[in-house]
Amino acid sequence: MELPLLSLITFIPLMGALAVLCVPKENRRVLEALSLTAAAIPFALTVWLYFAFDRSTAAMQFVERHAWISTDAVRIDYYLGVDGLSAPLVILTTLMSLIALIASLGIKERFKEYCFWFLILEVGMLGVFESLDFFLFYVFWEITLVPMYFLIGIWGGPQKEYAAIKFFLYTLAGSVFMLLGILALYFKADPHTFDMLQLMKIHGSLSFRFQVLAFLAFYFGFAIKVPAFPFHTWLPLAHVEAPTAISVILAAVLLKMGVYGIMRVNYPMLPLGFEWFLPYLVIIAVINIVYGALCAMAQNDMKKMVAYSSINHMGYCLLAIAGASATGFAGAAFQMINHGIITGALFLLVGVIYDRAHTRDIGAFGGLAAKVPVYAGLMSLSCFASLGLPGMAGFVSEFLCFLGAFPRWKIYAAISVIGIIVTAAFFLRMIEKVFLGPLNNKWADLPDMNARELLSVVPLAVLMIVLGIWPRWALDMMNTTMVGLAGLFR
Amino acid sequence: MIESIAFYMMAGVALGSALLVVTLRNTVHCALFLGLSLAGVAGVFGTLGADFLFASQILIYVGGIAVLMIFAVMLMGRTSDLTLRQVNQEWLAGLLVCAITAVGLWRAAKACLSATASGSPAASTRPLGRLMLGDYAVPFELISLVLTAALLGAIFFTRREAGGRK
Amino acid sequence: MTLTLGHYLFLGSGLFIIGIFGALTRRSVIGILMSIELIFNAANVNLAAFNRFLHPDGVTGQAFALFIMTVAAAEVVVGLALVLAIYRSRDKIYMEDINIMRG
Amino acid sequence: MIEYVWLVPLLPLAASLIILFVGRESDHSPMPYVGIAAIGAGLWISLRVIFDGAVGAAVLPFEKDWSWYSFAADLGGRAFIFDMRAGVLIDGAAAVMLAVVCLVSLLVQVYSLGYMHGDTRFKRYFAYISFFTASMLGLVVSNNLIVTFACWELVGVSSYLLIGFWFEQKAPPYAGKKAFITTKLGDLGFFLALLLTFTYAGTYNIVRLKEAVAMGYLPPVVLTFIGLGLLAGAAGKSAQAPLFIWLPDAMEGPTPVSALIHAAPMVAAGLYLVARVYFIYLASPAAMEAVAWVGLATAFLAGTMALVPYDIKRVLAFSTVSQLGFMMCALGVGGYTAGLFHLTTHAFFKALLFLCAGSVIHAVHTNDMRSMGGLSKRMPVTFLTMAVGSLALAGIPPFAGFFSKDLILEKVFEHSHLMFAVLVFTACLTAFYTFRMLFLTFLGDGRDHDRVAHAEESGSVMTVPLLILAALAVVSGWLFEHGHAFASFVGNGGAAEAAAEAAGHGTQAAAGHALNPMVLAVGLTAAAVLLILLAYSLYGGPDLSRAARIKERFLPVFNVLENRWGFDAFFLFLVDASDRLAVLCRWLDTEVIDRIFVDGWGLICRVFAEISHLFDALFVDQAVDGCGYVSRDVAGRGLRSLVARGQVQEYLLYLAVGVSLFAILNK
Repeated sequence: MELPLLSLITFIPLMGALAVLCVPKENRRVLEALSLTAAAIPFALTVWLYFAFDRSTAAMQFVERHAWISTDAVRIDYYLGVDGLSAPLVILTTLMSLIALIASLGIKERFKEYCFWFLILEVGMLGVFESLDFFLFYVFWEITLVPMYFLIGIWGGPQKEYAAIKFFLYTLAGSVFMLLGILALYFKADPHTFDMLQLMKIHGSLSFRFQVLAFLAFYFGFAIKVPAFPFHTWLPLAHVEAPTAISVILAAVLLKMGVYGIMRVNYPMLPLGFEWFLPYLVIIAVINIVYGALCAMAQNDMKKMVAYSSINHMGYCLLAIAGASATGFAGAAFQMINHGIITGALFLLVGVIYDRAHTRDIGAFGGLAAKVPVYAGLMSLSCFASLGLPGMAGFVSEFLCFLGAFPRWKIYAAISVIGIIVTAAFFLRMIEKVFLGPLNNKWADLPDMNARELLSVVPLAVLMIVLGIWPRWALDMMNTTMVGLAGLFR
Repeated sequence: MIESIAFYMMAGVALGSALLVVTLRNTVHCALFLGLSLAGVAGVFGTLGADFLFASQILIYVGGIAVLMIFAVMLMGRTSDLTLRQVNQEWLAGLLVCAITAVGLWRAAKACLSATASGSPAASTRPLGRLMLGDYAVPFELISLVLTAALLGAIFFTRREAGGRK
Repeated sequence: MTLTLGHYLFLGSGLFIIGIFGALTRRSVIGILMSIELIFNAANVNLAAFNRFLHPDGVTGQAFALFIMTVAAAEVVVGLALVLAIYRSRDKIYMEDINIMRG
Repeated sequence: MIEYVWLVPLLPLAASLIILFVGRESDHSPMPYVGIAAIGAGLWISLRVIFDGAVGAAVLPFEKDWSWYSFAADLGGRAFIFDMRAGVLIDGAAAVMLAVVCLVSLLVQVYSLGYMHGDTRFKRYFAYISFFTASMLGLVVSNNLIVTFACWELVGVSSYLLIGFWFEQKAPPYAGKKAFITTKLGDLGFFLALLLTFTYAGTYNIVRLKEAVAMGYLPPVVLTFIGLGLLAGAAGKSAQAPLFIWLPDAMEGPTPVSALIHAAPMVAAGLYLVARVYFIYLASPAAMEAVAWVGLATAFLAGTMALVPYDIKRVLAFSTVSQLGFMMCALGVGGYTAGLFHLTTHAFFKALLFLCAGSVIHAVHTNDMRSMGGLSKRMPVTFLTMAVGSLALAGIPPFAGFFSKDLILEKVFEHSHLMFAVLVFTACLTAFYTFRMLFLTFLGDGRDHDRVAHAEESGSVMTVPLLILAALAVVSGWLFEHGHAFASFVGNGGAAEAAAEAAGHGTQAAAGHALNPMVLAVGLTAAAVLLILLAYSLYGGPDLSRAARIKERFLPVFNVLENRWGFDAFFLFLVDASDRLAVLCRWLDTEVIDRIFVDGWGLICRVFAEISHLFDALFVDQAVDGCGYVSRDVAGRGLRSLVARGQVQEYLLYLAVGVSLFAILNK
């Protein structure tokens, strides 16, 4: 019997969460060890997955399928599998969860509950990327919501309740529409099925009208998650209020669920609707890119700035998808990974300075590079990666995104490059104001990063560079799938 | 024939001492008669050919539960108990209800007076063992869990109180 | 006069009625516990009898009886522990004094 | 040896990592020698490559590449996995460029040992320099436009780091940022050109691309756009109009860095790029023309701006920009060889001038020429070498600048007389402002006695590089010019010019219109000498009052020049405008979009909530209340006192009654 790798990856955090519940909250050491283990084992397994992954096929791999709810009326399967689109995201999820958990070890209040919710969140995220049954997909999708609500609402900043409820309601509204779409597809399929792979094959029998409506329903659900303009306003708030590690997860993984959904559901299942929506999608993408970058430039709060830069970066993904080409899909998929790594690191770093200085106001600092050289170096590195410096991961994917969109949308792509320069401008301005210039004496005894913080950031920094110099290691996983995806309707 | 005689004897013992259990004033005596009644039931099991049940009944009920009862009574016993009434005010209502129930049960049991046993009872210990560790393995394990839990619970209850008094 | 299922059922019913009567009328908690044991035994007698008369080939009824014995043992243990606890904390063993469930 | 040419960029890269991560910061750190050794090895390899190429032991162009990564691509309606290959492509121009970059970088590093001595981040400085050199060399050797672009940007980053090296002050970080963003602005054009290239040609390999262009796969419009995009990139990096604004500010960096950035490596990158993809411009006359005009405008504007500043490094900076304009213009009129030739010679004498200026600054601790004067006695070596450099820059024979500038002007004359006139004028300006600088610094009286009196000649670690560069500035022009060795080595130069003519360039190059080289040479030299004398009369003596009077008379002109023709103001306006736009966006986001899409949702929900609340209150709730009333007041009160007395046995009794009913009622 083959090892149920995906199930293990998904449910070991769940077991960890249950185990955490059984540990008295005074035993902090045990809690830390337990939750770290529960996050580390899935990561180790995904490393195995990475090596065991067959790069030459576009089909689903590591498939597990068991009847779950099976009556005469409905059949819902426990159906997991990954391909070149989702496998990298699964790896990203376990990696970022582990790193975010390391970064959360500094949490002082209610650590036990924190670990519990965090691990549950990881289960949900992994499930979303792995499930091939719509019902299961939806269940996991919703599972991510609740822990996030508590994690923001309990461990967040001053406006945490407002941010948490806004996040929750907004995304819940989106997922309600998604549910509508799922049910619509379910009833259109003959025989009725939740099997996503099966549903990809029925688009020939779907009318244009239906596809457009279903597309909008799904798009609504996913766009809020992406977040695509104009549904993005929950993001800066949630990021700013969330604790550091949760911002990391939010940016690195949760946003990817939206893009993943569009690539997994909207495009293959509703091609006519997709085609119809492309002109609007590209405009939204351009707005995301340019407008997001401009908004970021006007921010004084570092975290908010990074949050808006996320909007800008997810705009590249949307632009690439709007290109509807193999390069575009590869670019979007790779951009998701890179954005996860880079923005994750940025949020971690912002958290580091906030822990020390208790402010994130860009104007409040100055000349820190002399005081905290390691921190300044890592921050600058991440900023450069984020603004798409060649030699670092962000460039390769950004370039692929543009390259994918360019043949179809030349003018829009040309407008979008404005986003690149604005991004460079605000990151450099931040670096200048915070790290360079005369030292602000207020921070004369700011300590540099400690071992735990380094442990969480340095792996990401290494990844940024490695994936920038040798993108083969990531792209090879995706290529075949993307070629298959682009070839679906040719 | 011998079976019948044995049955009537044992049934008599069981019913008689059971009656005493619920009517006697001295609780210690009640507990003793409970043991007797349970032993009677054990005998009835014997007449049914259920030898393992017979043994278990003796071991668990007579040897365990009844003795436990006696201990409990002695732990809590008060001298005044012997003079106090052991039956509450609602005994009349209870009697009435019991009578009605008895009539119902009588009617039900009467219908079965024609069902006789076929053949002689086979030895039941071996199949019982197989059943317990075969088809019923999981319930068997579960019941042992229940026992353990009960044991822990009992210790917990009594110990907490002991700690509280100090 | 051969023994029939009915005989055993009469015995079981008798024990049951006595047990119910005891449970309804005894004032002390221990008395009630004893009565409950009687009820259990009534059930066991019935099970064993059904086994013997209706399914002489199997031993399922006996198995159930065994389970009941075990559960009864657990019940007695917990019950007595509770009684002991109440007795220690409130010095009461009579039912009419224990009325924390009053609505 | 040429098979190992890929080592040339990798050695400094490795060196920079080693320097950055090994050892501690200290004045006596041995780490700089790692960088010097690496670049020395690189220089050796590149010289061997030139030698091998010259004697025919190696075949140029040499190409070698490796599979780098692959990505899903779709061309011609078919999706497939595209194999991105990266490697080296060495032709004559690349070989020369390699040697120039290595040489200048090596000398600058040696010089920096003295100049940066005692700096708190001594070691890190060398790491940055090595990194800069590595990316520059990568740009030179790469055969793949993506790698070129990557190295291009890395050059930008390392110059950002180097310009802002003394980040404790306010100005350097600002200058670094300005340099980065301005060049990045040009890079957007490069970026778009890359997108166009792949979309139409399906390759980034320069050789394949050349084939594709030759086969006519790319429509002319696309070629023009690609050419313009690359030109924009080149204009950013090579400080061409209108993106040259970053260069004067970039003088905030340590002076050896200025030499490195402005002399050969960085600013040459743009020209090198244009030369590298010259076939695109040859195929697109419009783009070619744009190159020429951008170069011309740059040469003129920067040449005029160099007349007024008192900061010694700024004069050099503007002069660099102006010279780059010359080269760009040369490329634009089809003077491939001329442009590259001037690039090479200029690299030597401009590096020399910067290092000399550094030596002066090191001695007097100021950039302001008004505080200098009369340094020739105190710093003879520096004075002499700087004079050599100035003569070369002014184009006096037999110094290097003469030959290369001459060649450019000949080419331009063939193309357009107007351009020629402007360039000649600018060349004369060059002679004037160069010697203005030289005289202000070294002749006359020491105007700031404290500084001048304490000035001392720099140590040998700094003067030896000066002497080497001075020697090169003397001989390089003659050496390369001799027997057209440079032209034949750069190789495709001749072919390129022939192609340029075939493509309709040099429209006025009909035989009769060619300029007599002797006339040009003599005329130019005479004009230059005349202007040098003028400069001497104004700035050479102790009395500067005449210069001041002239300034007063032409004050508006001076103001325009000092304000750099308003380019800075224009870009500051752009920055300001984008800032305002950003603030507007922020306001829009928090006050409008957030309101509409969040509070709007809220409002809709509230309305529905009110309606359903009304329904609820009127109907549903009343029904529930009714039930509650019945159960509480009618049944509850009465029954509770009767039955719920907390007596468990009573409850049991009720239960038993129920059971008995079942028992008795069954049939």
